[in-house]
Amino acid sequence: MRDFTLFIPEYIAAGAAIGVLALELALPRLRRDALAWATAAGAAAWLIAALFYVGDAPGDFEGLLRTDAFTAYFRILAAGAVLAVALLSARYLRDRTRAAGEYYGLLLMAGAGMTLLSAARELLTAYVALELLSFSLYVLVGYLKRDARSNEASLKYILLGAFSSAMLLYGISLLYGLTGSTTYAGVAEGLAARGEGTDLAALAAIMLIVAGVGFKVSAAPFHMWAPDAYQGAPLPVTAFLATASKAAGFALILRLFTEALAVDALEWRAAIAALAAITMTAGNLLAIQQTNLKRLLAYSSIGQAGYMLVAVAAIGYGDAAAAQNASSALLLHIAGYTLSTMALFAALVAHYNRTGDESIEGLRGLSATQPFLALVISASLFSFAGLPFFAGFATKLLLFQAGTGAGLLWLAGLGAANSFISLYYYLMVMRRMYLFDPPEGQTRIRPPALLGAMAGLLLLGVVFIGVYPGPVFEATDGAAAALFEASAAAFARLP
Amino acid sequence: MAEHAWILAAVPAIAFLALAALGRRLPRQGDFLAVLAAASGFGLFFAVLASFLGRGEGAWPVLNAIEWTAIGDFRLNMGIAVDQITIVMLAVVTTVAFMVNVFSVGYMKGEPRYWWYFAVLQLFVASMLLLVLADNLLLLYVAWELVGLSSFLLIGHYWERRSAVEAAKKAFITTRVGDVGLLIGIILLWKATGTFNILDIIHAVEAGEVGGTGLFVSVMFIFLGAMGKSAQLPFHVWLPDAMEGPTPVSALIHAATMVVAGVYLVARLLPVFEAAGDALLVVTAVGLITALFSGVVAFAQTDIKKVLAYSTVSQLGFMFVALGAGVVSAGMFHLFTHAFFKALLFLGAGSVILGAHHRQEVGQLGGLWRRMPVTAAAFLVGSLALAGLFPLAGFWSKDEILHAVEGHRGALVFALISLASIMTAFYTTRLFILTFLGKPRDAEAGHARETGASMTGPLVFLAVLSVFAGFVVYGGVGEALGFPGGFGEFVYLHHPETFHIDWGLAGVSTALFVIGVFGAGWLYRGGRLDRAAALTAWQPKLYEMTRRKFYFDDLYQFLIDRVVLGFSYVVSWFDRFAVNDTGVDGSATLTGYAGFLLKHLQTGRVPNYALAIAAGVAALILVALAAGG
Amino acid sequence: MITEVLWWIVAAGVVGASAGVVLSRSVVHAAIFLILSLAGVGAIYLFLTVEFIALVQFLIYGGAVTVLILLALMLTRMGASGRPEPLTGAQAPFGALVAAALMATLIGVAVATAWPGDLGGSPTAISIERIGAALFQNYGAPFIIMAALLLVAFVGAIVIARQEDGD
Amino acid sequence: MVPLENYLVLSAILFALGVYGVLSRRNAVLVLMSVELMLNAVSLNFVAFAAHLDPDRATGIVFAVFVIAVAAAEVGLALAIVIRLFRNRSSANVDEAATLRW
Repeated sequence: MRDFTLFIPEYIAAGAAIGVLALELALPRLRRDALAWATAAGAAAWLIAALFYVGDAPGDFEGLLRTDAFTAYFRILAAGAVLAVALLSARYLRDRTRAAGEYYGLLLMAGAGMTLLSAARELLTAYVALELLSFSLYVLVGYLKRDARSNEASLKYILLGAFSSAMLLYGISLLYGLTGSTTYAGVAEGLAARGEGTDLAALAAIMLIVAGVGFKVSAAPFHMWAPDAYQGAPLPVTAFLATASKAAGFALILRLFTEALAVDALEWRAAIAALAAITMTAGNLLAIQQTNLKRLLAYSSIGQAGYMLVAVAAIGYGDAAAAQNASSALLLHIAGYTLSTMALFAALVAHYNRTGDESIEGLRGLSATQPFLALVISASLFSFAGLPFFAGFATKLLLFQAGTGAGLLWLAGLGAANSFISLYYYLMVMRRMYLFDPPEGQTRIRPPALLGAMAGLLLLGVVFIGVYPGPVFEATDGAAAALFEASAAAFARLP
Repeated sequence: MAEHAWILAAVPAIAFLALAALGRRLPRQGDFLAVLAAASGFGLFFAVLASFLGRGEGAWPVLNAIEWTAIGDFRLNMGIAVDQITIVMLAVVTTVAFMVNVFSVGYMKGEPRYWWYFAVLQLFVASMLLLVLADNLLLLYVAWELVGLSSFLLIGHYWERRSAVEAAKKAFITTRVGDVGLLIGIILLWKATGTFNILDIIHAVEAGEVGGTGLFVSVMFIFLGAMGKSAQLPFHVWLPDAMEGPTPVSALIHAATMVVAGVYLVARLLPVFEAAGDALLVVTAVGLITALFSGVVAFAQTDIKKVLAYSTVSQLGFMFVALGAGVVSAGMFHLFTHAFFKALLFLGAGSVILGAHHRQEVGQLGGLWRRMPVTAAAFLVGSLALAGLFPLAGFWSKDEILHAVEGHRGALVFALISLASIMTAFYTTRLFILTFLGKPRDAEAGHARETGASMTGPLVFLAVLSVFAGFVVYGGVGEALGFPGGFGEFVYLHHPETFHIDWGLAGVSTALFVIGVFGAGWLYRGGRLDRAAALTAWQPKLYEMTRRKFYFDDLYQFLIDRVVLGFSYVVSWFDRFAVNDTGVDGSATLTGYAGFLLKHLQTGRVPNYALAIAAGVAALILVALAAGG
Repeated sequence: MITEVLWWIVAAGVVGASAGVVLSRSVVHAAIFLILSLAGVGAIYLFLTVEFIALVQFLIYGGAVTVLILLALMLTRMGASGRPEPLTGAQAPFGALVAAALMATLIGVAVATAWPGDLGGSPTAISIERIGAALFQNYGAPFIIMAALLLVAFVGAIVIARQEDGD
Repeated sequence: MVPLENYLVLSAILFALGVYGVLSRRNAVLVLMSVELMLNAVSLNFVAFAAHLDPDRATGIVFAVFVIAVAAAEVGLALAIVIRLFRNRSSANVDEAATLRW
């Protein structure tokens, strides 16, 4: 069916993107933060349109794209992330660049790419959507073009991104050769029906694909671009990289691995489990050594990716019910992680706008000068560490529970130990804020209204999920159910 | 009321929020709010108790739970369970919390961040009550972490002092090591039984659904958590350092409540421990070693609070020994009485410290008997109760422990725990003599003054409890109070035990008391130090070893140093903190070093990164070939 | 027969030219080798009787990409200090090792796999109409996304490369 | 008559040469060229599979068209970034652009 109405929210996003571009061209004297409001309005319209699609019967576009609860989940996530990042960027960008229309346009495009990626059920479509997201990010990361570090980050990101997407494509081509199809369902069918003497090819294909998507979610050893890109990128873009871009990677992984590759779970599950272990350990160990806050958060987010991969491994080890459970837990964790990260960045951007200091040392005495920001930062970090009452506790619990259900007890244990390590460096950051005196002459000041309100709202969300994850869990469970409805055929073929 | 016992935790939680939000701006920085909350908690406890007792034995435990999350096959209820053990804990926590709040009004007067101190104190009380009320291990774990967090905040209250910060960090991290074990244990138990609910787990275990090595392993992980929180060897290092916190905090957290959380946990899960092979033997062994070890170390401590800290560690060991013998009533009874007299002793120490103008080395005190009569009298009662004088509270509970050990663990353990009992009497007497008798050894101590009513009041109240609390062991006393009988008929595992005094055992117990007291009395007669000095001179090495806590901190240090041997610059930098920053920092450094090594892989060069990607693909294919092949 | 011989010649040329791209010591030579390699692959497509792709290859690569690369070379050579710098880094031996391992694996995959449905015979021609239909109908969605992608790349390239005051 | 395997082996060699180039070259433009080699190998794979295995043939060819188009766009964007790098540092060597590390 060619039902073009399925993606009206994304038309809105793309339309808003072009509108913002045109707006700057038409009114070059416009205040640059006006563009941020326009973008936020566009993202809000997108978000509202997305909400209208919640609860609709699954739609299908030519077997290439599917809109269901899973898509809706990521669509809301994308729209929300774009909205948040646009607001984060308003003052940041006004202070630093002269032209901003392209920035906001690309931000919206990246969000649209993310939604399409989560809807894709065909390799070509998924690949193009992935590149739409990546291209936008390459530019966004390097947007502060006279900042040599932003430029360097962008260069590293695009070169390594192109390299890894070549790997991914080679894997896809082998998969196509093996199965004669590029739709997920067709691939699954072909893999299930394949004859003798094809195992090596299937294995190589899948591992190349794992490398490609592993790059996207910054799984070690494909993670090395991430700290550099996070550090060099403009701060709001770092927030986007850490949340939406990572979530998009997992959207791709979930659809791909539950539907197309589920039949070959035996081939990839051990590799994913190993990746998860390496990723979480490397991320957390390296984070200890950091002095730059963005870099520390980059490594911390790598650690988070490791936790999330536990659920992916669990999909490979479980039956359909356990796999659905694991997917649901993963989606829930992504939601909690996204909220915590956004809250954290709202506070950091407010701090950075004032001081321009992105070192951990620069946070010293924040509890005395901006106690609310210090509180938000601490709460977000506690959420990352998985302390009770914050989102991270409930979501990580369910995540590891999925792992233990699938016989990956060692991995869940490693995850718990890693959370312990992570607490150490989070406490180091908090120590700077609470136990050190602020630099000379700094007194207590009010946080900026917009960012403060944003941080407060997001923080409420973090605590809500931490205390009462039920409603969100219900939503993610619906999304996971939709995912497995689509892949029921694939799982029915499991040996 | 009993099914709404969660209100007990809600009251201090609300007080915490109110104080944290407004405390700074309230008159008197809101201390009345804290006292009010604590007093109403204390009052509400009796309402809960009456309601609980009114239902009669058949209706126990009282349960109340709501569905928290129920999606698919994953169902999670949150709620409270009130049974006899919970009631005992509630009694201890609400009473001591009340006393400590009142005491703190006087003690903390004029200290920095007065309101914040009270706020965190309420947070602690709320989490501790939540911990004992929780009907499932998950909620328990949450409360467990919160308790740790508030303890961290309170120990580090004087964060201008580096030592306080270090102590807070040490406590937090040491207990977190145990907490990770606890979490793993909880997950393992959940894996095996499919539920977090404590009663359901116990039923599953009793029905034989789980068992064998798996159960033993998960129980050991859980015990790891208990050891961390209850400062059992080798995790004990944090508790003496935690004395950096304000003294009332030590009374509440590091004597009466938080540190017994481990005991509570084991008592709560005792049926599971029983079913898990030799788990109880491990509990006994750990408790016994801890009791003996810290009893010896307490001999040579010169800081009044550190003596009490090691004494606490030792008494916690006693409780574990009783639990290890499988007698939950003895363990819980000692927990109950110990809470009162140890809180009394700590508050008394606080009173001494304040009265004697922040002198807390026994070498600088002495002769306070005259200058601080109320404090001295209360302290004497507490000391005698701790040492086990008939018929004070400590006598009865220690007697119960001896009885339990004699019945279930045999002669050797009995002999050793008796030895530990003598040590208790010994170091308690020594502490009392050096602090209160003889002549002041320091000008400030000479000018000591009795403290105000808000401080002596709680001392007197706790002294009364320390005298009489032990009598609930008698059936008649219990019935008169509305219980089904004495302590043993109220808190028990398999069947109620009526208490009959065993005169032989009581004799032994009294003999132990006498030996200890007279030993110390002879050595420090009249508060003089000459004989003790002679003893020290006779065996200086032995003394030094005891004083240095058997080099435990140093041992950690040494091990860590060996592990990181070869990284000599780390070691040399590290050596300076030999005693202060112990194994805790060491393991952190080790992890940090791993990160340091790894970070140099992150060269910043694109070709290196690309190599990692390509090599990663090759390795993945190999791994998959090996695993799937 | 003659086809096979021709194929082998072209294939050898492609491999040689590609090796030239990664081994040559001059950037300009590398670019010329790349053009040769791309053209060679285009010729290989002719053996597969897919003239359309060959055309796309010649047009896009042979034209646009190569011109872009040459342009970039000119731009980046301007500020060179005069003395020639080595184009290959110290990591080359490790790179060779890993690349060789990958090559061995991939060749193993190519040779050892019993590709399902291998027609065995020579491939038959495919009409441009069919490709067009597939492109615009079956794969309409990615085509539209591709349009957005090109817009993004276009806008991005402009915004990054554009000269501003102060550059 | 050239069998499928020949094309695949050729593609594998091209791909590996590209990988080698990315791993060993210092100049950003040369790294990009190497990536082009890899992408070419991918297109070759797709077309060869399409011609030999897929009765419908269209999928692989369409995929190859898209790969070529994406590659072209990627080169354009990456070159813009390289030019910017060159303006900032007067060098297009990727191993010298290493201020972000550790």
